Amino acid sequence: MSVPPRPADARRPHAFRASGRYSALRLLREALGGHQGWRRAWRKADPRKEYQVVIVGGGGHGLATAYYLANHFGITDVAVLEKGPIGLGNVGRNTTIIRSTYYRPENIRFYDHSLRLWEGLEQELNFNAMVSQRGVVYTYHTDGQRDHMTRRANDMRLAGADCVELDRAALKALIPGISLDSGRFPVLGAFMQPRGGTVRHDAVAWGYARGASEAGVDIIEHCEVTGLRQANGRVTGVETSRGFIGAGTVCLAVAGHSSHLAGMAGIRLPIETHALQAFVSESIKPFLDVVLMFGAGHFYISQSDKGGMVFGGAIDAHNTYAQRGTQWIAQEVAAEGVALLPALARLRILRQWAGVMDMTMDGTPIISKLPLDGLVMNGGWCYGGFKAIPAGGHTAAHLIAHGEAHPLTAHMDVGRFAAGLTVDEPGTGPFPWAH
Amino acid sequence: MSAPERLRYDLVQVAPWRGDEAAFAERLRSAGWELPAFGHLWSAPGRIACSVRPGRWLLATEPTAASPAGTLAALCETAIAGTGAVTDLSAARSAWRVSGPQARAWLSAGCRLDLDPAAFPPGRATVTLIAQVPVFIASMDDGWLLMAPSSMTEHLEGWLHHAISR
Amino acid sequence: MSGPRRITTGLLTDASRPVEFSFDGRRVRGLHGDTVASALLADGVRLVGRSFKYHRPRGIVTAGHEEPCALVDIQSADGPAPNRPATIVEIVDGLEVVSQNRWPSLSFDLMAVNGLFAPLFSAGFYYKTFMRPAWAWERIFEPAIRRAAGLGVLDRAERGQQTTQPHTEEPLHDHTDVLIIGAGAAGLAAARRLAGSGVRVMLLERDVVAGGGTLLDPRWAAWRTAALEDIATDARLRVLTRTQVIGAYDHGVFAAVEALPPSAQGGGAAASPRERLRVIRTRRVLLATGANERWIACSGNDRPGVMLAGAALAYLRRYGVAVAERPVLFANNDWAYESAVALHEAGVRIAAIIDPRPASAAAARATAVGITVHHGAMVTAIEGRREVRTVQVARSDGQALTTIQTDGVLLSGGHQPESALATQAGGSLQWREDLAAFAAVLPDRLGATAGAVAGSFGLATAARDGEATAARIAAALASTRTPDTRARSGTSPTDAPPADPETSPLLALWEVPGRGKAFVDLQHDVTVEDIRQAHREGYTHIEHAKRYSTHGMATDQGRIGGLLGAAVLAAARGQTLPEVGLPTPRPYIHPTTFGALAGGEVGEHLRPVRKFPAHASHVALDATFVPAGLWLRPLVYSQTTGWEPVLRESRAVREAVGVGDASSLGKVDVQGPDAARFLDYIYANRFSTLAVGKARYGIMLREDGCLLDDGTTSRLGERHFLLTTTTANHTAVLEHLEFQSQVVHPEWDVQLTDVTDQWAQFSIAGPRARDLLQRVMPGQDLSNTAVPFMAALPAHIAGVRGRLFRISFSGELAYEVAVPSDRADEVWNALLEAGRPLGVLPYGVDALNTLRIEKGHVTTAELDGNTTAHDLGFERMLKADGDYVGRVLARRPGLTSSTRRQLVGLRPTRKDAKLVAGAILVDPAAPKVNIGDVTSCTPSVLVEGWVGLGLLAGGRGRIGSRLLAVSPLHGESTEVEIITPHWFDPENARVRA
Amino acid sequence: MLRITCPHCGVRDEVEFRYRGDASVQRPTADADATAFVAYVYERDNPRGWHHEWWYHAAGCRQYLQLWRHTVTHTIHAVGTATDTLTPPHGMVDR
Ligand SMILES: Cc1cc2nc3c(=O)[nH]c(=O)nc-3n(C[C@H](O)[C@H](O)[C@H](O)COP(=O)(O)OP(=O)(O)OC[C@H]3O[C@@H](n4cnc5c(N)ncnc54)[C@H](O)[C@@H]3O)c2cc1C
Ligand SMILES: NC(=O)c1ccc[n+]([C@@H]2O[C@H](COP(=O)([O-])OP(=O)(O)OC[C@H]3O[C@@H](n4cnc5c(N)ncnc54)[C@H](O)[C@@H]3O)[C@@H](O)[C@H]2O)c1
Ligand SMILES: Cc1cc2nc3c(=O)[nH]c(=O)nc-3n(C[C@H](O)[C@H](O)[C@H](O)COP(=O)(O)O)c2cc1C
Ligand SMILES: [Zn+2]
Repeated sequence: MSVPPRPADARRPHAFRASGRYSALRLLREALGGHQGWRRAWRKADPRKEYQVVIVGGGGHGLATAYYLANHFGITDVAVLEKGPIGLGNVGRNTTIIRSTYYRPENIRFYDHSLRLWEGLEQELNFNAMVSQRGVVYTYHTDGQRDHMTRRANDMRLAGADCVELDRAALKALIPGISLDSGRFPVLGAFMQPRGGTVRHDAVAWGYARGASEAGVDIIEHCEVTGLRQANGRVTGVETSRGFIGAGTVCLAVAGHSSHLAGMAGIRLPIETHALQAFVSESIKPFLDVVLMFGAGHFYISQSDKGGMVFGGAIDAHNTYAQRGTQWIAQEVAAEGVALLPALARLRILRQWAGVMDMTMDGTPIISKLPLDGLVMNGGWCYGGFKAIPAGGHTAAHLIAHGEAHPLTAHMDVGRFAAGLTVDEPGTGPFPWAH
Repeated sequence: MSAPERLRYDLVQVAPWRGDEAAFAERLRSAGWELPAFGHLWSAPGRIACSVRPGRWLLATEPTAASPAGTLAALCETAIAGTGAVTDLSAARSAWRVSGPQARAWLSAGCRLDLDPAAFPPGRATVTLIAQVPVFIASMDDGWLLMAPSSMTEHLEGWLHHAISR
Repeated sequence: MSGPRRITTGLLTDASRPVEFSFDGRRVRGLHGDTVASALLADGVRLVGRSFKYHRPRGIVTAGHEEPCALVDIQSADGPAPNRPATIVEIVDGLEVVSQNRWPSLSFDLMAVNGLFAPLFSAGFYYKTFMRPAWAWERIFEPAIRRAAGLGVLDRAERGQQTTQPHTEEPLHDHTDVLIIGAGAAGLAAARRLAGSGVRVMLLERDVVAGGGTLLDPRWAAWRTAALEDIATDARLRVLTRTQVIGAYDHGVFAAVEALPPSAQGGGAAASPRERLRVIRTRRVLLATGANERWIACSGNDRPGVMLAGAALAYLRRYGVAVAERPVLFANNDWAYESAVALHEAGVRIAAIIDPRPASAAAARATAVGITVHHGAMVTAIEGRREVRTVQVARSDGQALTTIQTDGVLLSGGHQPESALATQAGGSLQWREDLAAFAAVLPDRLGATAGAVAGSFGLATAARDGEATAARIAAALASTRTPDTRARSGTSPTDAPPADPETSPLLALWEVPGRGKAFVDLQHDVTVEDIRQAHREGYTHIEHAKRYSTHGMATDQGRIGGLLGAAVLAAARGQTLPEVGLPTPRPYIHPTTFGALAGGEVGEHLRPVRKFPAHASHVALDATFVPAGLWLRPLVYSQTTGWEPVLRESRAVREAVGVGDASSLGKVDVQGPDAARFLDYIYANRFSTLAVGKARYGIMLREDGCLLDDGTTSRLGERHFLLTTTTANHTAVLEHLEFQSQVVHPEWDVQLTDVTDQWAQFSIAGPRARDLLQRVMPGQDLSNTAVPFMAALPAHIAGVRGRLFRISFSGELAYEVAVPSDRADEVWNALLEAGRPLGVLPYGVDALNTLRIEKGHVTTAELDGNTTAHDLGFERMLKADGDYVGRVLARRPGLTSSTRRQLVGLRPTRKDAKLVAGAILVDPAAPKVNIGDVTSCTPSVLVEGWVGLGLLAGGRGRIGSRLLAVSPLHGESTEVEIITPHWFDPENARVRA
Repeated sequence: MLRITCPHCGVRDEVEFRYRGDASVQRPTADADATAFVAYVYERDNPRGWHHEWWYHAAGCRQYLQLWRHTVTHTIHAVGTATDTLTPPHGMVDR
């Protein structure tokens, strides 16, 4: 498979690091000094009066956008405003899967761009985010499903991504614990994207924060944006819990809170906020070596490097901003899990939580100018924006720096809804709760 | 504990057109049917009427020599004489009676409803989820009447037997 | 007595019933009532596990659910159950217990070399290395890290059939007025107060018996018995032991797991433990969950033999076991002295008590019975490798005081209320300086906390609190319901609880400065230095520090060390504990098996099965079934795979006659004065003009203008229609119809009823369909005049009253008959029987697919939620006038553009070439650009070779051109000719024959 | 798990219902233009706070219900039938 070159605008990141370079040697040196020599991974900045670019939201996309602006587009007069501590939103509570298994070719190209960025990210950031290309496996249970996944696999291959089909024997060899025939929906086979996998979620936020901070970006925590100020049809800055901050461009990267922020400018987005739950089990010795998705339900699962099984299921149907799990979804998820991997019946689930996501009406994200000059957004990520963090940050930075969409995100413009050019991945129509 | 007992009913749904409610009720009354309030059950020997969807009633008869199976829908058509809709559901639902002192305890394994007599006394009827299936349930003096979509008969019957064997 | 350390009679153990189990293959004897931990301790075993990161030897630290170290795997016939706290697993004969995370053995663990590199493995070290070369992560570093991490073992392979059996019971659903969680002093007193009050009460206790802290104080036995007797008099008050509440959810919903006692489990040691989920809905909750004793960070505080003071008391009282021969107690509070005094009274020599406080009431009592107390002193180091040997004691100012030989250190840093449930339920934490702990509070509308969880420490205090709180809740409930006159007025004075001993205040003590490793999280090997390093690197928020150091993220979720770590962080930040706070607690309060949550919905019981009314007949015909949603549909009447049996069925339809079962089609009865108007609004085409006795094909749109579903709808009467939906969209369409009727147009009088289950529906298709039908409908005129194409009439079929439709999906002369589903088998068999001389075959979904592809009819493969009427060439069906769902947005430019993907027919140019469903259509000039897809395809029975349908950009304009259908997945590329999808019998001559 | 008090059936578990989205948007009249329909179909206030919404009692009385529910606390202020006029929580107006 030919892997296209990295983006042309990529350049070597700053060599100077306030926190120092991370390496095995440094670790050894610090160990000898009782680890007293470590410095803050990112500066704790206080807000200045004004920035060229203010990014609202210190999640994956906000931090990545800032990182790429500063390191790839030369715009360093940037602040990231985060209402709490960075990285505790969805980037810090998702099930960490990366892949480019999408049905729409334009989405495949975008997410595969992201995969390629993941592939060199740790070296670029000098931060081990444990990008683990262990493979993502989807079971199928009917011929119709197989045909549908075949089309996806073919589209992926045409776009330069990777995808293979596994017969039952190969699937069983890869995942000995899988139940092929004993369940309600026998498994006929599977598809796998070998380059898909997982990434250590927290490390993504911290790594980008460190990289952005060292290039001069101010990362301002505990700074909640409470209003958008505008003059003459143009955004001029943001009201925050720490005072007004002027800005030439404001980029919203607040995930589940997108409607709330856009609402401050009187803009109604085609977005509903829903919760997706996640679960982690107790740590066990290696049990599952790939990411596994259940084709006859919503269950999906992988094992973290720490040994916990990380898994989830369907979204909560109703609009919610509560980051908590519900009781009955847990039952559904567990039942599907046991149906697929019966040994799980004896495994104990440690924790259950939820994240609030910006579900767009067509399931495709929005990287777009909004109808107020100087206001752009990087959001609408639904339940799949973690994998998109490098590409989302990179293309949003492109939009901010060049004033026009990156070619890979042309289809993510917010105007698509009025024009009838929606990119409805699931095909369920404008009903986010059914996605 | 006694095993769930499969019942055979003729089952018909009737609903008045708007404005015809009084005439509709009157005609059914003269045909021997009382229409209970929503969520309630009316019964007479061999027949039951109840309402689990506002503005609609389910009428059920046990087939007899006088009114053999499959005749209720036509009887209802005649009775209501154009004042409402009649839909035959005789083959759409399977019905069971479950009774015995433990019946409530083991129904609570699948039934999310509060079946305490204080909350759901005899004479009440409703639809709720049991074993993932929308099930009609009525509390009767001698136990519980359950009805489930007929395509899920085996599923629900299997579940009921499993519940008992616990 | 069993085991050298069993020195007295335990409350729970039965000396007359020895039980034998194995630990790492060695046989151990215990008593009925023992846990694995108590039996091992009685046997003198110290080392029971290895830690997560450094593989340090670890022992038993607690006597309950909060155990961080003594986790073991329990073997069963189904495979191992990993990570069970030895402190709560009850022993039964033959139980096989295996230690974890060591290789080759517990006492000689090669992975302990990790300990040598411990200086490297500081907080977050893995984020800073293993980055180069990039490929090495997946191939070298990650596998090594994964093997080293993890505790217990879950079988990687499925073990035969057994694993598909339900491990658990069906979840139970409960409803109550008051849910009391925890049957300690507070919970029992509260339940007793509510007994007889007429409110429904559930009292849940996770322990094997009710009593909580009262079990550890013999003076409370009488009170406990009296309370339980009072409680038992009220049939509306249910007490469940071994039942642990695992999570609090919105609207008064709680989840609990009830473990069935080993005796109720039948299968003995080999069976997986059976447990059942309870979902409880309550009007008010009374949380009486007590408190957890806290750890102290001092050097070597993880050595086997170091234990919580309260745990030592529990082993003595509950199981009659002395955890050490010469223990030292290191405590900052009076409550912990009870452990030392009780052990002393039981004959154990207490080496010394070390207390940082200058004096205390409890110390005075201890001294009085002859125990040495070092005041103003601290343990600076605990030494020994696999077992504690000595402790170093220093004065609070750091000056060395003495070295004490000991075989056990009892630690107590105070207590932290078990507050997680309260926080989850919507309560809050209040810092209590006097307890150096957060007490939990609940808002009145949810309920209340009582006892130690509310900061009311001491049994008598807790009991009083429980009673008063219950009274408050009863009053609040009474104000919303008629009060019951039977309510008790209060506890009778005769069984008043024993008084609490006088206690002096504790002295907050978190960390003792020292040189070795001092752990705040035992399981995850997090030390005070790790917390400080996290702080140094900027991970200063409690949630960042937690994630960076993994503190509080182990199976015990920081139950004994959580506050301790927060205190170390607070000190580093120069702030107070309330400013730092605790990380968010989440379900589950105790880790919960998948099995308990899944209940009976496992294996084939995952979802209900919907069976066709004539399912049995299909089975008898050797059908292979395919799932379609919940339905099982006959795919082909053969067990052999491949196209041969499918094509035989298709050919029968094309050449003679076939009978197919279409019973899963959704059927909706639409009745009412406004039924016709309603359908005009629902469908993009018109239905009000449909004559009674006729059917019409209709398409319905979503409001966004895309196709929602299609199907034929018949007019059975002036006010009566029967609408059909596709199998896949039945539920969605029904909800859509109800929405439009109830919400958008409530002024229309329409009644919608799902009649899918009422009717079995069979199609009879093929040139000889009429012949066949005539044989089962002898009196019926089936001529084109009597039953023209698209007729829909009442009829008797094989003597059964039903309906006859003349509709065709296959493109042949065809009928569909509908009969009540309870007559399905009878009619189905009559059709086959009648057709036998005509060469009839039953045909399944696969054959139907062949037939409809040839005819150019679409199904879900083409109706993928993005297709529009224009895409399928249906634009002429869109009504020009009148409102209908989707009318306005369907006209958006993006939905009508002729460059959109349009339905086309496909035929390989070479007759021996196959088509692949899911192949991509490309122009040979731009072979990487997707311009369309092969949505469905089949070998044809009409023409030689394969035929297919596709959606192709500007497809109608490309008819006649040649493209490639490529499937890189299969390495295939087939030249195809783009043809009209309606190439077969475009005039419908066969259909109308 | 939410517990919803159906005005017909009484209090029931969330699993018996199907969510049906924002109830504050109303279908434009037949003569409205595409802009109005785009707003109806796609654009949402999506409030962090009180939300007026539809629920369908699918496994019960099969009636559509309106709720005022808080999207952070999940408190249900009011439930009504499809044609009821509900009093919004204090300070709320429906569009
Ligand atoms: C349970 C779960 C599992 C998931 N699994 C996957 C997966 O496996 N793979 C995948 O690709 N995606 C997954 N996702 C989706 C993915 O996590 C999100 O799409 C993505 O993280 C969202 O982008 P983000 O990281 O920028 O969001 P966030 O991390 O949520 O960042 C938004 C930030 O904005 C801040 N903010 C909000 N309002 C304000 C304000 N007024 N002022 C200042 N700051 C504000 C928030 O505090 C937050 O930190 C999952 C999501 C969830 C919830
Ligand atoms: N040992 C000490 O020195 C000390 C110090 C402070 C407090 N306390 C204790 O405080 C107690 C005060 O009485 P109390 O009634 O508040 O506490 P308690 O410890 O007597 O009772 C709490 C009970 O709740 C149960 N429980 C906890 N979480 C549960 C859950 N999720 N599900 C089901 N059951 C659960 C526990 O098993 C325990 O039996 C006394 O027992 C006293 O021992 C003790
Ligand atoms: C991939 C992943 C792995 C996790 N592993 C653990 C774990 O081993 N132990 C743990 O306590 N929590 C674990 N968590 C859950 C976090 O503790 C936390 O619950 C989650 O990030 C949501 O944050 P919150 O609960 O603080 O709101 C994990 C979370 C993720 C996303
Ligand atoms: Zn209802």
